[in-house]
Amino acid sequence: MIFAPLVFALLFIGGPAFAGPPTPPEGFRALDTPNDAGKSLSLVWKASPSDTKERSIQVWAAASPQAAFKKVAEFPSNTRYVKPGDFPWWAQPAARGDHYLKLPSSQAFPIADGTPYAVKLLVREGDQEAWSDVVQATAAPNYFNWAQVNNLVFVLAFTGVLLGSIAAARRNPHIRLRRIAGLDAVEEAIGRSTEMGRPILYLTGSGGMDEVSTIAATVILGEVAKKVARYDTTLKVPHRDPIVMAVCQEIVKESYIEAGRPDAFKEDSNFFITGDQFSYTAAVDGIMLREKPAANFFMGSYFAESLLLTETGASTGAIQIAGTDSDHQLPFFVTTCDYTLIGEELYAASAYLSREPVLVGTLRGQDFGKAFIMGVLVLGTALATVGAIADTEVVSYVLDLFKDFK
Amino acid sequence: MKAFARRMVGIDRRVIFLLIAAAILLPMLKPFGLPIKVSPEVKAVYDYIEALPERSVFLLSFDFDPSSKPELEPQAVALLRHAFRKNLRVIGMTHWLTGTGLADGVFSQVAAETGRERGKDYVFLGWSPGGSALIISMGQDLYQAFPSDYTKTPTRGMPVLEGVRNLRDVNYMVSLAAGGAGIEMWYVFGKDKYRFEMAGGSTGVIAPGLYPFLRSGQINGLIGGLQGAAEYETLIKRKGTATAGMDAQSAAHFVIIVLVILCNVFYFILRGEKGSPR
Amino acid sequence: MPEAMLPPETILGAWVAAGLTLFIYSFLYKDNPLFKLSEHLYVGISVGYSVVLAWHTVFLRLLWEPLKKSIGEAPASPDSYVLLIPAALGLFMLTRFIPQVSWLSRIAFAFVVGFGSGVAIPRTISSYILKQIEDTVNPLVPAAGGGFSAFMDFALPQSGVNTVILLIGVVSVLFYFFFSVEHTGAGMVTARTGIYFLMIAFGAAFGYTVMSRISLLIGRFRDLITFSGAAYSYATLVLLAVTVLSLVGWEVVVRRQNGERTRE
Amino acid sequence: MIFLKRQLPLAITFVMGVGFILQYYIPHPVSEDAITTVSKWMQIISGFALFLGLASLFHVHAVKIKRQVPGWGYSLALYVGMVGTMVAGFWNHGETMADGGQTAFGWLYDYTMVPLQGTMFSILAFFIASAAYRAFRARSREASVLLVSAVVVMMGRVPLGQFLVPWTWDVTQWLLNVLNSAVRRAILIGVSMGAVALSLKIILGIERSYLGGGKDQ
Repeated sequence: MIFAPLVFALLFIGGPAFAGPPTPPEGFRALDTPNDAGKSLSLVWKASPSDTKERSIQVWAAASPQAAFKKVAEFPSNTRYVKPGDFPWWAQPAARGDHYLKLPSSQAFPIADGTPYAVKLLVREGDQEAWSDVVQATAAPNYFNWAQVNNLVFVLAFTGVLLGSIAAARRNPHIRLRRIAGLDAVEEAIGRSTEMGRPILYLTGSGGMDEVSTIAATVILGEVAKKVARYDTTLKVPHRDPIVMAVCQEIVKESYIEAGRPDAFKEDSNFFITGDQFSYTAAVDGIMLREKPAANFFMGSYFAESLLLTETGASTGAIQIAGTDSDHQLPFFVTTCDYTLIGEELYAASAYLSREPVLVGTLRGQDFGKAFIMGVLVLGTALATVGAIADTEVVSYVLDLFKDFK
Repeated sequence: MKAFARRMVGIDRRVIFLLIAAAILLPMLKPFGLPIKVSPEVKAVYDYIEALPERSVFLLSFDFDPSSKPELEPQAVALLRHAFRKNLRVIGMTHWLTGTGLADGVFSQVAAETGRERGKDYVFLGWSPGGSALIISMGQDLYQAFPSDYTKTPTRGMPVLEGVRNLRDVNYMVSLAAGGAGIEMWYVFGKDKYRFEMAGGSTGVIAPGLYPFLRSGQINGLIGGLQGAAEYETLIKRKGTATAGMDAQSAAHFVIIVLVILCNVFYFILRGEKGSPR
Repeated sequence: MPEAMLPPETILGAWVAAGLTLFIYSFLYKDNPLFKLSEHLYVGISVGYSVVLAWHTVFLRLLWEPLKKSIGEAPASPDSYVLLIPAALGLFMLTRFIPQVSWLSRIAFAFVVGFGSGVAIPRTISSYILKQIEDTVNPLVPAAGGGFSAFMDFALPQSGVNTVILLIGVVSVLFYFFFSVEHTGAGMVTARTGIYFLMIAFGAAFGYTVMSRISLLIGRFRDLITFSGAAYSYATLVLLAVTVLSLVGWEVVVRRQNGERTRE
Repeated sequence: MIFLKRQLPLAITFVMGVGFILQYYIPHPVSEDAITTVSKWMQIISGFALFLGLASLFHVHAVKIKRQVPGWGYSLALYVGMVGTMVAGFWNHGETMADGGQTAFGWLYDYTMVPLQGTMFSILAFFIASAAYRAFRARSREASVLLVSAVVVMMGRVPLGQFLVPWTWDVTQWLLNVLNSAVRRAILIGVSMGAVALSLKIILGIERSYLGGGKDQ
């Protein structure tokens, strides 16, 4: 690895001056392709200053050194180098700048796991040629892909951070979180509905309970329901998913109990309309036009129905508060609603309002993650720039850690 | 002045609906044919297909349904015309149940017009559930994921699929997507692991969200909306429905731009007033 | 008529399609029975279509036929019956609606959600986090050289100046979504930058979406124009008249009813 | 019983989750086979899941018809559409084309489903215009930025705009490739982290609302 720059240097010093007759490639070896499912071999050999477009390399393979060899590949000798970015430094089958060829099993030359195969190279220019030694290797499936170990480290590290911050939040759920602009409006909207004696409409979006945005929407619904119970206003929650409805029913009921108004809870404040996008939208639009809710909440994930809902809502003069991570619909919410929680603000709002340790902890964990990524982006760019100016590969020891390898 | 502005701000939205309908209808009845400029992201898809050798395997996934037909069908038709002209082997499929009939129709129509045969030059596999699980399944063994094609012909032994075992044997793939189950899923569960080159065609709604993937090379090209389809039609030098629609598109955009400007003019007139509209 | 006569089912189809399209557009006037009728028909038909295709694809092609084949070939081998596991899990899912045994559906959900979560985690990190970091971290000096003018090339997405803008954008928007610190001082400047970036992107998305929606309308109008031709016996024009008249009739009836109610 | 209802689902989620996280890093054929088999199972299970939504729809409208609530006639129309399509579909064995001609099922698809779905979405074109007129105001600096960027893209993406104001084309390309990419990327990173966190919580049994509410949880 350390002599990788050296090889490059040699390449440049060399040039066409060396163009003699073909010589066998140096350092030629065959090995099982690392980090794969088997049935493939890898060939490695040193770069030579005399590699040119005119000089070609042929790969010959056989089931054993004695058996008849078969030509399986041919290419110009100045191709198939290991380039930066091909392999991470911790799992390189060959040094950067060396030649590397993956020989997969094919119909022309099938490779089975567990049996040794013999391979040799032929270097050829015009009618002159030179053979390499015969090398042998056995293909085998691997149990771990080392090139992706950084990915696994991220999973483990993030799990640790997440569990740590949830535990911290359990001890102290009142960690400082920044103010979120749209949230003050929630109280205002509920107050206004009470004054006007009109209901509040709350939608939880189109997603199922396995989406972050839906979970956040149900948590916020719980907080809204508490306030609604205290103010004694009507709450209407039309649903698209029976499971989400079942969850919301529980949540609203608990909120009423917590607010000390179990008597005011109505089972039918949560009701199912249909799973179909546009039937649902038309039905909700109908509710908006007939009952003229004073406040409309749109939380969760949305698709094309967003604008149909918010435009109708705006025409009835309701205060509209939206929160979604569906980035493709955000422009419409931002333009047609009074307040919009953008992307992760929705998750944050659910933690902020409920102070549920799991949610607060998760938010904190994600913040750590983001801070880390911001650091990587800024420092990484600085390092990459230094590397480019100083023309050194050393920076790749750090940068490779944050790359995606296969 | 202010009274007028107030009246205009509160105008019945049905007037606006009529304006839009007129802006689309008139140019469709009497087109003016403006030239179409080709963007690099569309050119990239064209160039890649152009460079593929004959009988390469091209997978086209129809990840949309009739609700996005006007935008994505012209893209599909243009891509298929190009692929058939280049004599590629085309595999079609869909992740969207309700788009199945539509996709099959497009295949039959373009194949008939270019004289390509089902089973020999192309196959339409139809729909199968599972989304990402389906892609993984196809990546391992195509014949397990789709034992038979849309016409219930067994897929094993079809001439068009000769030498194709799984997604690794696909040379190029394009996902025409209208949302969720589409380009990103194909990248994450397909290309990422089975290493084929891919591009995306999408509705205008999701196109902006795909630019980060374009930049990072996760997709090598992007055809966005009707404009993208029109660009592709320009590249293959065969005008179709997309090019024909662009005049109406232009007119409607201009009506909306004028509306936005008017809205702001009225807003500024009324701004100082008390109780001005929110 | 210069062109050949169209088959009767095509003409009928054109009438049905044009009628349903116009009925749905009547919603733009206001919510009305014609719209409701076609909207409910739409839901019914799409559900029916899904049922038919799901039956043929899932039950016949993926489940029934492979099971029949494997059991027919090796009735004694337990491997032949392995597909009964997903079939059972699928049935468990449907117990959701039978309160006594609805807990069985949890097992199916656990299976599906567990698989989904497990599969998604490493792939999300790879494609949406690492790959995105990789493409954002670029040297600010262009690799190919070219000096200051190459650095300032706005048209080239990978040029130095665009790398800097991209980096500022990503970092400031990420900072905006950072909740552990209050946005004051330098934080406020960064967060404000993030908001501006967000607004520009939303604007671009809005513009792009306008394009998308207008295209759909063009598609529908194209069909309506085709169906208004003589070959389709002027379906669109006739049905347009029918729709408008029905709406007028409906308005009159509704107004009269309302009038009676107020008098009572 | 409590174990079956409460612990077993959580145990299954944990085992499946951890197993398929690790699967990603294991290139061995055994691991590949595992994911192939289970993906195929998922295909089948998700086919059943489709019926979950249908069943609730069936139920809602059946109740409406039985009780003859106002507008029950529409529910009847829904049933007619559904049953008609199913009869045609099963009669034609799910084929839209047969013997080179269109089947009744194919006809229903082409002349009812396609126009209905397309029309539903195209209504949005009208709404987007009225939203633009009513809501696109330069109320604040942020709103003005949004407005200008939207107008530029609307111009730059159509031939007439490119013709009248040629620079909008280049600016649109730049906006999409650079500014828009930056924002999308940041949102993507943030939201992905949220998704990974949720998946981890689901696997570890911290988050269990996806199993549905109910007293026995």
